[in-house]
Amino acid sequence: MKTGSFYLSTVGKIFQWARAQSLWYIPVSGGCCADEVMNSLGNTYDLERFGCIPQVDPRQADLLIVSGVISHKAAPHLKALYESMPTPKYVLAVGSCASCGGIFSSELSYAAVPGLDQIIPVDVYVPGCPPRPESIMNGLIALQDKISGNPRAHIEN
Amino acid sequence: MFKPTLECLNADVTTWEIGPYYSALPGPMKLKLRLDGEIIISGQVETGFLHRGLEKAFELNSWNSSIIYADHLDSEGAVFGELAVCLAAEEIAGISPPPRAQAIRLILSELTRISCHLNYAVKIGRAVGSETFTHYVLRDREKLLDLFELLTGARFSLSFLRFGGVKADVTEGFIERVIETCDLLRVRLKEYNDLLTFNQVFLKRTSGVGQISKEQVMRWGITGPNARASGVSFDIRKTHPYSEFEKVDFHVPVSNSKGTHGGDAHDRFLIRLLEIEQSLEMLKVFADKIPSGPFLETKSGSDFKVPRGEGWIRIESSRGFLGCYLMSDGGLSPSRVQFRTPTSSNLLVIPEVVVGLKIEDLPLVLASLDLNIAEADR
Amino acid sequence: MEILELISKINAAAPGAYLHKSRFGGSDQTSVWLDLRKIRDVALLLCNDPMIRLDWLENMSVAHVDDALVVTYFLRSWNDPRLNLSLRGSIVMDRKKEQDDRVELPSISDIWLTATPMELEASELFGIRFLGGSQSNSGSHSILPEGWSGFPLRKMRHSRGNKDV
Amino acid sequence: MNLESISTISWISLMQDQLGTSSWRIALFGLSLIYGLIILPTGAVMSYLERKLRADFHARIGPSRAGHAGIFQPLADTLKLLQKEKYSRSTWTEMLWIGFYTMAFYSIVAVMPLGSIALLVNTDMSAFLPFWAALVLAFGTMVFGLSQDSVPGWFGGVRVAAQALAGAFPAIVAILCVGLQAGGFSWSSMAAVQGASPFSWTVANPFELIAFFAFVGGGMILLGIPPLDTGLSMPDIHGGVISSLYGKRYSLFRFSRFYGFFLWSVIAVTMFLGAWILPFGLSEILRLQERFILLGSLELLWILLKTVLLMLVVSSVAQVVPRGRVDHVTDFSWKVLSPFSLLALIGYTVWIGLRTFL
Repeated sequence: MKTGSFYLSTVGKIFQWARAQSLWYIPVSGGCCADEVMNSLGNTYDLERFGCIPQVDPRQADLLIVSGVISHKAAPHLKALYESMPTPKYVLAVGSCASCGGIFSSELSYAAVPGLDQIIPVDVYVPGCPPRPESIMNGLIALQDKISGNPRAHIEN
Repeated sequence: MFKPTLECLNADVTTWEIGPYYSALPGPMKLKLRLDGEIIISGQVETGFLHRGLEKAFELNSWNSSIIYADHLDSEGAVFGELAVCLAAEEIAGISPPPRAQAIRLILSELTRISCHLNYAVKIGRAVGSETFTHYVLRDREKLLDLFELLTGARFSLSFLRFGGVKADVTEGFIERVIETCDLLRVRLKEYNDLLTFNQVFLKRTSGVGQISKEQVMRWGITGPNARASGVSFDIRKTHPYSEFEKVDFHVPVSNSKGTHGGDAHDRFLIRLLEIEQSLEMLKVFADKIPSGPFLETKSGSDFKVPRGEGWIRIESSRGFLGCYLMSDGGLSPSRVQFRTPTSSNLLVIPEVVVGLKIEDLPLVLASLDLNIAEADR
Repeated sequence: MEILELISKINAAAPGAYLHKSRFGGSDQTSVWLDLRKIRDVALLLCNDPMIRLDWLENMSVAHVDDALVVTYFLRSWNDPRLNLSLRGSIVMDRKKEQDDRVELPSISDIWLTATPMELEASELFGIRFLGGSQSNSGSHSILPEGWSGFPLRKMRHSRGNKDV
Repeated sequence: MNLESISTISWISLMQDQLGTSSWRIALFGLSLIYGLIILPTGAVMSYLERKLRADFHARIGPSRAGHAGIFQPLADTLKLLQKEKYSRSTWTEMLWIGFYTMAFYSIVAVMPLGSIALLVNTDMSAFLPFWAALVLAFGTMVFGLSQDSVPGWFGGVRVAAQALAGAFPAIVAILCVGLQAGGFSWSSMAAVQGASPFSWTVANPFELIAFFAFVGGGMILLGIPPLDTGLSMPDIHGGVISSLYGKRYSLFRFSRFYGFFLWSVIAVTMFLGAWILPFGLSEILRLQERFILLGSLELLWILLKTVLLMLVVSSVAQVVPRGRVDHVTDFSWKVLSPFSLLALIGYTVWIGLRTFL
């Protein structure tokens, strides 16, 4: 009992901290938000400050950053990509198109999936068309707060 | 250095299907390769993973929103899409934008060209694993994005052009910033050359790799820097001048490397750096001489209509010949918008250009073709 | 090459193909209206004749106007980039037929190789079956999701949102 | 400087005298001590320093949130990798490969030169043992890659093996050069011919300088240090064999990459850059005063410092040079490094001959 609570309190917190501080991501590009994801990696914004390194293989990634439109044709492949990541894994939907369809919502486009959450579970949505790198970083920090159980993550705006 | 030949390893022929999400690919697309050892003997492309129904979305929205959708044709160079749609609508409606608007459009278009080419350099740097170069270029690209932000308020989806002009006048201090940035970039270009362009390893990786001959350029309708790297001097800005490009004095860099290395990945990289230099020259001369006057013919409200008719517009985007076919039935929204994008012709050459490549060169060659899948799939 | 001379050549190579000529939109470009069933003969002439050599199909666009599909081929010559021409023609669709019924058009993608992706798109989005084309007849989708029926760019009830246009 | 004066005093016999336990227990204890207190922390620090250095090259900050200035970033990475859940059953080839790795790790640490006191085994062929380990590892990686049912695995494995073969030759010739000078291949004899001042290091000799570059270059190729890591190149084959590794195995792999690099650099420092000999004659003074523990720790720190510096210099090459292609890399090894290493060997032989007979 004692070890269990110790695990939950201290060791668990350390593990949560480690997960939050080392989000290796795999960017799935498409459309304009991909550029901003790339810029946020560049030295002006530098995502590596938060421990984020871009990965190319889904097996080594913890975070899937989906930016831009997902078409119905690509949706099963995206799901397969998500499923090939080992747990614990997180998803960041960057941009209006990935969040809810944006300007390619279901009334306006016959080919785009209206929102990433129709395919895979999403942890954090970043609004914007395209979002600035600052808001992508904000979304990332929100995700870190969510993982490490920071109460800030549960404040309703 | 020698031309990669189709060596026969007599190894087992393997099929390898990569994509749609794979780091070697420039975007969501599928590539079905047949490999003999490490050498590619054939490749087939499948696209359509980013088909968003863009052309249909134009037909479902008002004329004013079509500028916003035109932004999303090619996200890196949003201005080119906007410009194509605006020019086509203006041709149908017979509106001629005031000179000041034309000048602003030209400046914006050249800035976008520089920004797109810098993005291209980033992709090349990634493909050869030169991270330092990548970060330096990204830093300088921020300067251009700052300029866009100063002028239009947005970094990527600008939606700044209007039918018959531009949305707003140039911001205070914009011209000075443009000239400042041009001076800075000229210094940076030299840095890039020191760091990557004439680096021995980079030369070895790129020269003679992924060659496109003049015949291939003509056969597949490749345009823009890719064609000029192969020695085909074709530029819409010269043959069909738009937005007062005829009044600007500039020359189009064309690669003259002959023999075994013509039209290889290094030529394509170099021609883009030369084009950046050319655009800098153009901006430096032109930015000071913006004519005064109004920047918009008439403000178009939400009931803006274009009279019945059709138009076919060609412009030179950063990747080449961007065409826009626009048809209006006089209604509240366009009747048909169709784009001819440079990437869709660049994609056609892939099955030919990958033959004989080693798979290590595949990301480099695909990056050097400057493919934007969003633009090709629409 | 003068446009009249060109038309006489077309008439000689493909009798009955030429319908009339007009200006394209508000531009100074000439467009020649053709009977699209004979487009292959005209294409072979324009592409291969050493005097004409309009060997680059820079664009092929399809538009749905009233009850016809208007197909426009924008041609250009590599030798003289200022030389260009547009070929046009229309396919009338039978209104009584089902909306997902395909219409037919001879494929020219073996003459102008650049037409390949354009024909693929037109076949999926407009429902044109290209006769003799390499890839567009299989019926499987490469742009639209699997199991899709109907052609989204035709001006009919088309989309999943069931929006009338 | 004669050989007797700095002959090594094995710390095992030292401990055995004091504690009176059997030597294998002390050896085991010593190994775990070396792993837990030296190699793992050095790995963490090195990983942190390398990332910071890379960030500095890129004109950015680098990891800065995990702990003060991001110092705990490697710890966070490792802890995160350990938490990854298993989702596929492990195959026997994978287990075999992991076995290979573990075995190679633990066997080499015995010959790792970490100072005259901390020398566990000092045979006359110590310098060759790491070679065998590296080649066996490369071979194991190749088999592992070939057993993966994927194109990245195959080519990753084959490239690793091709590079290992190409890089081993110049490196082994470079070792011969040092052996010629030292008159043997034990670490102590290699250290014995060097002094504290850079001018008395092995590398001060022009032929040995060439051999040094051949050794470092050959090692980079053998081990696949960026920018010569074609077997693990990311854009085209998703990292080769590692494309099927995740979680704990990936952390093992990362550690092994560091370990190979570290070992190679320690050897390079021992052979060429003055080994563990302390500056200002401190080695002599402490040895005469018989303060062996202080001597051992100072030597350890000194050699670690030199090693880390060498590693940082080598890893900064990747920041300015693009990644090569595998045939360019092997070409470089066979056509540039190998001739130069042979030149160094012959030149040094002639040099010795002249010095002896004239």
